[in-house]
Amino acid sequence: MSQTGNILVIGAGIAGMKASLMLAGASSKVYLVEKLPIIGGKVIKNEESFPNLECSTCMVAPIQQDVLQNPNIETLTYSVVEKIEGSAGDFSVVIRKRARYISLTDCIGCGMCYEPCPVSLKNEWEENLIDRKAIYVPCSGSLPNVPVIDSEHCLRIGGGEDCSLCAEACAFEAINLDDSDEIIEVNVGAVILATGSATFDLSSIPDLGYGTLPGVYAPMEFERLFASNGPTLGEITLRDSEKIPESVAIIHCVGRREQKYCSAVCCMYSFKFARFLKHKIPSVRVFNIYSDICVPGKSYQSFYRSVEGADTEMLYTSSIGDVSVSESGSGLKVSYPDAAVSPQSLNVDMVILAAALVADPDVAQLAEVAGVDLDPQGFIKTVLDGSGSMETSREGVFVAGTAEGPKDIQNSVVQAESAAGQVAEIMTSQASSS
Amino acid sequence: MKEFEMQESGQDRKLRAKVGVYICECGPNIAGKVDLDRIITDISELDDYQDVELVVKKYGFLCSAPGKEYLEEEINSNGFTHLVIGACSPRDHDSTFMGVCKKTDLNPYLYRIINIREHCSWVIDDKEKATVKAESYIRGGIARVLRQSELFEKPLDINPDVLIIGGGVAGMEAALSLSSDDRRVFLVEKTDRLGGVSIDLSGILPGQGEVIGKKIESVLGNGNIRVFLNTRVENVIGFLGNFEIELLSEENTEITEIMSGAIVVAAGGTLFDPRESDRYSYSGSDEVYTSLSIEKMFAGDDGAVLRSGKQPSSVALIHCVGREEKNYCSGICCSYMMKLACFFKKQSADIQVTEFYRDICLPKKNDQERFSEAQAAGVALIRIKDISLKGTNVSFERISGDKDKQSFDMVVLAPALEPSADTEYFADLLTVPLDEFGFFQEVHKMTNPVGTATDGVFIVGAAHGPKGVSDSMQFARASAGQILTRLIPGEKLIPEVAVTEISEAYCTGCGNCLEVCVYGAIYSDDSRGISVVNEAVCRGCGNCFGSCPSGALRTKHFTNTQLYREVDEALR
Amino acid sequence: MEKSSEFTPAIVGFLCNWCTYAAADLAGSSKLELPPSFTVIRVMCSSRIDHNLLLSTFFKGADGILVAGCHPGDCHYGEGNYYARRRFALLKKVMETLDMDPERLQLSWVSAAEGKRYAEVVGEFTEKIKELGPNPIKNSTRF
Amino acid sequence: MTDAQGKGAVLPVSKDPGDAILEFLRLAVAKELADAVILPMKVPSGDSFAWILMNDVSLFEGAVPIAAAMPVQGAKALRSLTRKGPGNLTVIAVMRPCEIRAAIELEKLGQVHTDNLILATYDCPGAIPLQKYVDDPGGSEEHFSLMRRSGKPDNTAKPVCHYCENFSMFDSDLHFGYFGFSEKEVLVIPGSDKGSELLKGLDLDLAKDLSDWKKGIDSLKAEREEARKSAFEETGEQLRGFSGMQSVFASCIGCHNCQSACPICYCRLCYFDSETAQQDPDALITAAAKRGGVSLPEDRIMFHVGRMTHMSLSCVSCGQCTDACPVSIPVAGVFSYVADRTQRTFEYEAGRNDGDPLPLRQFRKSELPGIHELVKNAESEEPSHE
Amino acid sequence: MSSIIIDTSASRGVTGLLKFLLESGKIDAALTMRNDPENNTYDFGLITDASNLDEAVPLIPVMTVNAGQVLSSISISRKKIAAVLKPCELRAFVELVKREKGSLENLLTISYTCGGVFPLDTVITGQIKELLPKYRKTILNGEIPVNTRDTCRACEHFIPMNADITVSVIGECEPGVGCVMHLNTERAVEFTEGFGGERSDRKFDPSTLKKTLDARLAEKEKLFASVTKDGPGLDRLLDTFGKCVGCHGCSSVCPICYCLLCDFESANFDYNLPYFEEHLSRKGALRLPPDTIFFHLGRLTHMSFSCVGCGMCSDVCPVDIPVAAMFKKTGEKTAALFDYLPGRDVEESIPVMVYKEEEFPDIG
Repeated sequence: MSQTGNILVIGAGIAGMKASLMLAGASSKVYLVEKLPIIGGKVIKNEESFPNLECSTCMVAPIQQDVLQNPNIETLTYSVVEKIEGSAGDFSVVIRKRARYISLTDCIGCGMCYEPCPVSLKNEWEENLIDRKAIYVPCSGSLPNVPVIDSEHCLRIGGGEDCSLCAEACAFEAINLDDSDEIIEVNVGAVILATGSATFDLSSIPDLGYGTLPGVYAPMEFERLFASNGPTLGEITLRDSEKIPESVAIIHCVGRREQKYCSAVCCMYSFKFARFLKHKIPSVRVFNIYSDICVPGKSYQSFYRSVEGADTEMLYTSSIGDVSVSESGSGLKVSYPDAAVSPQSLNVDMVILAAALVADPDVAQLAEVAGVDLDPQGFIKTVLDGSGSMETSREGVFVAGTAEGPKDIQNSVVQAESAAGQVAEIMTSQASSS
Repeated sequence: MKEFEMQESGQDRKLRAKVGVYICECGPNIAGKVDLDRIITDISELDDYQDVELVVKKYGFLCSAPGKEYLEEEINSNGFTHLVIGACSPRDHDSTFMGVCKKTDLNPYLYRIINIREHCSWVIDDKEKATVKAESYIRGGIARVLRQSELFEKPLDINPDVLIIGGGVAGMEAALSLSSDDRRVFLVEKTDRLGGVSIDLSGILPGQGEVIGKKIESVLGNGNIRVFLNTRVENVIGFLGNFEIELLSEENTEITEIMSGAIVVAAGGTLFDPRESDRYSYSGSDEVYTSLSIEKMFAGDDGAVLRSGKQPSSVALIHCVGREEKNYCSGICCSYMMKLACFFKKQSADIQVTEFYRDICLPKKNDQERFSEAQAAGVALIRIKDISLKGTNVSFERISGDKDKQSFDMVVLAPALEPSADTEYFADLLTVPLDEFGFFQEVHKMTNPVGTATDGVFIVGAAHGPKGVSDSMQFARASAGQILTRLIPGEKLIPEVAVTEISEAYCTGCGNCLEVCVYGAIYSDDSRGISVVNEAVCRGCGNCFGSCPSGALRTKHFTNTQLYREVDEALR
Repeated sequence: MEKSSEFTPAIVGFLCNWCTYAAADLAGSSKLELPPSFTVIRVMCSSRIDHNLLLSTFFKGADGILVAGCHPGDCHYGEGNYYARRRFALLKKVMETLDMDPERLQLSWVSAAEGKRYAEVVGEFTEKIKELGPNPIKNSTRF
Repeated sequence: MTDAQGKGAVLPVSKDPGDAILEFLRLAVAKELADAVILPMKVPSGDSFAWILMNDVSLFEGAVPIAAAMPVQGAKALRSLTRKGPGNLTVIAVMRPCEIRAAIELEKLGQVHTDNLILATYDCPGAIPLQKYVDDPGGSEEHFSLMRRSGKPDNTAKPVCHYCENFSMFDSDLHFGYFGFSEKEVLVIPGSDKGSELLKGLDLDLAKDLSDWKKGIDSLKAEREEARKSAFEETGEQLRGFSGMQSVFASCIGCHNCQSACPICYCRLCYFDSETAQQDPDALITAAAKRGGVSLPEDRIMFHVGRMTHMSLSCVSCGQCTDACPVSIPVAGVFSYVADRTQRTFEYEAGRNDGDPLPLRQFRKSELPGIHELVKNAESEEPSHE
Repeated sequence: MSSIIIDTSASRGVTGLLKFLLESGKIDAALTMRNDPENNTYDFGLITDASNLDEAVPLIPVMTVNAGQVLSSISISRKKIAAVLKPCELRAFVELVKREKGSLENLLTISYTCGGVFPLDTVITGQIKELLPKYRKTILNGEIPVNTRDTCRACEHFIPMNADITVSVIGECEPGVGCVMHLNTERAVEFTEGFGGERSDRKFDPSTLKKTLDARLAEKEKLFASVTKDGPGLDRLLDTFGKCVGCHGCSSVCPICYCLLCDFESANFDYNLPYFEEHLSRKGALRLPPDTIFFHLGRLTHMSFSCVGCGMCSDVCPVDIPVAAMFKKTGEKTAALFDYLPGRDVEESIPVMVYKEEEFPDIG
């Protein structure tokens, strides 16, 4: 089926990479478009992934390598899809390859260029827990290990000043400060949308103090805080002070009421956090404040049981929506109604909010470009809901992973495999028909 | 054997070779931290080997396009027998330079990349020390590459057809996605009809009945799907691409032999029997039902009524039956219990419906609606810590700790989903391990949930773990995805090249290697009393080598002779 | 015979390709300082390492040997490192019983993300070996 | 293994227990309960024994069921007979407990198939070192008959026998017990269904209570236990420090006789004789230059350490290695000392027929805490993955 | 050819030469027997640092392993090595070179007129200490020292063949003359250039060792007679090899048995059950493990014509079978068939590897 068609995969997270590798393995030409300068998606932000707390890097790095080294996959990082026209079997796609200012072929990722850059900014990929330069790689061990210039903040490109310190520092003449966006047009037979999801906007619930109280953390922030390749190299210290937390509260179901669905992963990662904390700080006290435990699937509950009591105390609240966090002295006070609906409170150094997974803010625009419908929750809709089919409202366009709804890694991969299968099916039938 | 000895001989004196040693400056990254010129002189003057000619050069940037061309040109013009690249991590560019070798006459397994960047120039500040280190690494590389041997890919013909075990939704879904004019599917079902459990759950999703009905029709109507009813799988041997299967039909007890390239196990699941736990005591005459039997009633004409045929006036729906016993949450019960509650309310608004639950687990984005619907319909929801029942009398402990009793006309239990009875049989037949819960063990929980330790055997549906209809179909399609993208009609499979080989002359068939192999890649040849590697299955991890006390094993490309030489140089 | 003060030990590390070797690479790209006396030898899986490979490295005069692979449960090949752990335990016990410096042999689990920890492990092991002094074998003509 | 509710049958003794056993075997073969037997027989020169497989009852006369010396470890005989499979012959093998234990280990290693073998052991007083026996058969026999009566190895016996705790009933199908009353009678005790079947077939009923005999055995065990302690202490002393291990093996000439005499070393080609193990000559000399010289043949000491890692988990301390050593190294002393430690590490006892798989063929997900080096508090004792 | 005379004992002379060769960088390593004073043992040292030669005892009448065997693994190195060998060790090595298991290319061979060696147990028991002084006297008188290996006592090839340097140790080396080294080859001359001692044109004269030769030949007669009394051959074999325990120690220490895997340990000698059943039904009894005696017969056909009679096999035999005598005797007979002498000449090809058009008329 080598000639029958190219495939477009949008999003180089675990789902996108998996689908791309499978189809490339079936000798299709795959265009893998990723909006970030690096591939790997959310999973590589985790030190370890549940349920068996497997080292995520060990698990994903080989996949990333395979993707980058696969001759059938053209990985377009730092790029966005702007048009998908035509119909199943023959889409014409317009991709904007944003100016990276660094040549992927010439750069060897030595990092000589960061030092001299005078600009200092928060590193979004590291959840703003550490600074970066205007020229940077999002994290150590990035793949591809090639920096990008944040044109908006670059003194020269953004500010029009006459600065070329990075270019001078580069021994490979890999930096081209006059680089510009590139428009690429490709033809593909099918499209897979695997753009992933985002976390619930925590600042929308002021009572939880996210953004105002430095001791309050979003889940991804904590993931990076714990990561041995993260900003603190795995040292768990509080945001503003260097203090090691002695007590931590993890509040479940944040945003469940607002989103009107359960994300099915928050309980598990909350327990994972408890295990992490206990593991690194044996003396720490961890509290999980919950109203429902959702641990579907065969191996999840046993993990919960292993954490419950051992790594964390479980505090039941009759109304998870009414939990609030306030300042108290140097620490934080968590108030919640208990089983008997009488108010309780708890003083801790750190609070982690187990936030819901929500649709990626950019997905609406993507849906427009791809011409697919969204469901009420704002995720990409599949037409034959409940049939396991990943086909969207537009024929030849498929979805996989958390772009379709909140789910864990396992189910994201399963969906990626299904989608790849459905694409392969089309390709085969085309092959046999043509 | 001959090759085995020649290549392996620790003292093979006929090492006539011309080794190209190319060191990548990697800009300042290597050249800046290491005195390359000194290394070049030292290495070229190296007189460790008789009849070995060394060509040592450096180049600005070997992995660049011009760098690769340069290398190709050098290999061809010099006619190297071996190649050593001093550069970065093999994880970055091993495949790059192997690619270069493939373009030349040099067998890619006679080349070696030496990591003098990540393990040397980047981690050792002192230039003198870094240089010495790099030199020893490169010497090690030369010493080792001379002991490496040519390896060749051995493409395998494959059979694209697929055997599917189990005719439930999962099995049928897989069958339909897989079957095509150049791929036949054998669908084996032990009972006398397709549809599995789900046929009874026709109530579950609106229109599910027709959906499944249609599926069965299209399966039966599909010329590329051959359905075997009342049939069991007797025997299976083989591996991805080439399985030989014996089917035994119960009607005319005769063996049918078929070949397939892959096997999808959709053996399904069954319901936990509540009476296994002393929490739930009731007799057949009590008005106590499992969710499944209630589903059937709703699917029928007169709805869910008491044995007397009367409407129940009060119904208790009890969640999590068996959750503690099995130590997992089936993940689907909350959702369908909410739906059942609504069914009762629809049937008659007067029925007072009470749900006893531990946790509300609604992992699917649309499940929450069910919850709201139930609440709206006036279903009473009681959160409990513990519960037990005698007939239709329910005693429970509220979350607050208060104990309480209530009796109902009718009690409906939501039992956990558990592996079907013949799971163990298939596990044994297909040498796929079972997990602690008795479901099939996936080869990797996250990155390969439908694959198994026996590559080519896939597990889907409730055989993999508790699942609803839609997830079962999802998994089925996932397995289809793997098969469709890996077993392509007319194309060959290319197995791992650096596999283990066992010397027939030296092996005594003790079975150590066979026991520790995760992939079942080693089998014992009783007629010769030795163990044999199936190169199509071996992944070259070398675990078997570690288990062998005699000089009988060799893990190609990572032999001890090769590693010893690396060690020699490291300690020089 | 070198005095352990100015003694730079020769240490060989057998690293599994998927986890610890990757960690070593990460340590490298993070430019962490590592002792020059440490030599990395890459194997696909820690279970590939047989007793004789370690013994012969030891008898060839290595002052220390580090075996490092994926954390239990993370093995790229499923179960390899569990077997590796058993084999290691056996060898260590034998050397302990023969009173032949079992401390010179170390097993560590280092994941691909633990670049920093890799540097720590190597650093601390090197220090430990420095304290132990040279492997008696390496200056003896009797082996 | 069971010894049928502590009861056994009785065989009358005419001269010595050996004859009783022979008579028993004759009957078994005559009644076609077994096709053949394996027994030690004097060699023509009269100064050693050889294993003979025989079905001709008339030849039994020359056999010596309880032989003073153990020239070839019985397990090796069984291996040569059944390596390729169990075959159709039902064969009774009468051997020392350590020989049966070795056979059981070899079965786990696919080298012996006991399906059609009936393994019989006897109260073993210990064995006379081969060399001693060959030099002075007569004297040795005298010593041995004394040992057989007392159940205690004397100073002529192999060193390992002095502290062997498995000298009596082990996991065999049949056991002949006579310690304590070797003059009068021999107890025959079934250890398995096979054994019971055989006794039934011979109409021997299990009338005799074993408790007296057992008491005797236990007190002997206690003595061996003591001997074991002190012997191991001694060995521990010898092995202290590097020089210790070195001087124990200093006189080794690298002939590998210990390995070829070892019943457990089943490899066709020992790793250390394979080409892989041979050092690269250039590298060897380069390495020698660094030290000022090396000893040849190379790796003589490593060979012993390596062999320990290969077979100590299955070592049954039969002492054949010492017998075979041309330069009188106490190989067995060291190996059984090491085996004792390694087997305990994995809670394994070599030669047990309890279906316990070989330690290196299995693992538990969380075991051997702390075997991996802990760095700071970066790691908990147990991997957090289970 | 010339010779060098040094006013010291032969042993010190040789050690001195080795020191000189190492220090002058003419060789990379020296192979010689040495003594381990701490453990009272002897082993072969491959010495690269002259200062380590103090423990060297190049001429000690002990053979822990046949040096030919040791050399075969290292001689193929491109490094220059000087090796001190007993005549039979050198002959064994030459046999191995013929079999591509070694090389004389980078080797300087130093050998000596050999008085025979003591069995290993005299070393282990420490007896050797008392025996040595007497030994020296005896050999100078051209007599046969007591307690030496029986095959040594019966060895007539005590004068090195193919040695670059021959050191006089027995007979001729009368007191006063000191250590006499005969330089037999260009290589010897070249290597010894610059080495001290008095150059002389003294030739090596075998006739001076007539007495020894006669004594040895007489011993041989006796030895050979002792291993074959009259009577039917096979029973005789059974008597001799009957107590063999099949450890194959004899073949593993035999310098000529170079096979990686001996045929008798290969699958060719694993039998299926039917084999035993068949035997049993015919004979009523058979020995386990089988082929114990067959092994020795087989080995005789494989290597006897190359046997140099070094006696290692007898020394390691755990049941004192006179293996060496048997093999030496048979060896001489088989070699005679092809008028072959093992170790005489590298160019001389292995008898069973060649044939002549007209030979063995009576065999046909």
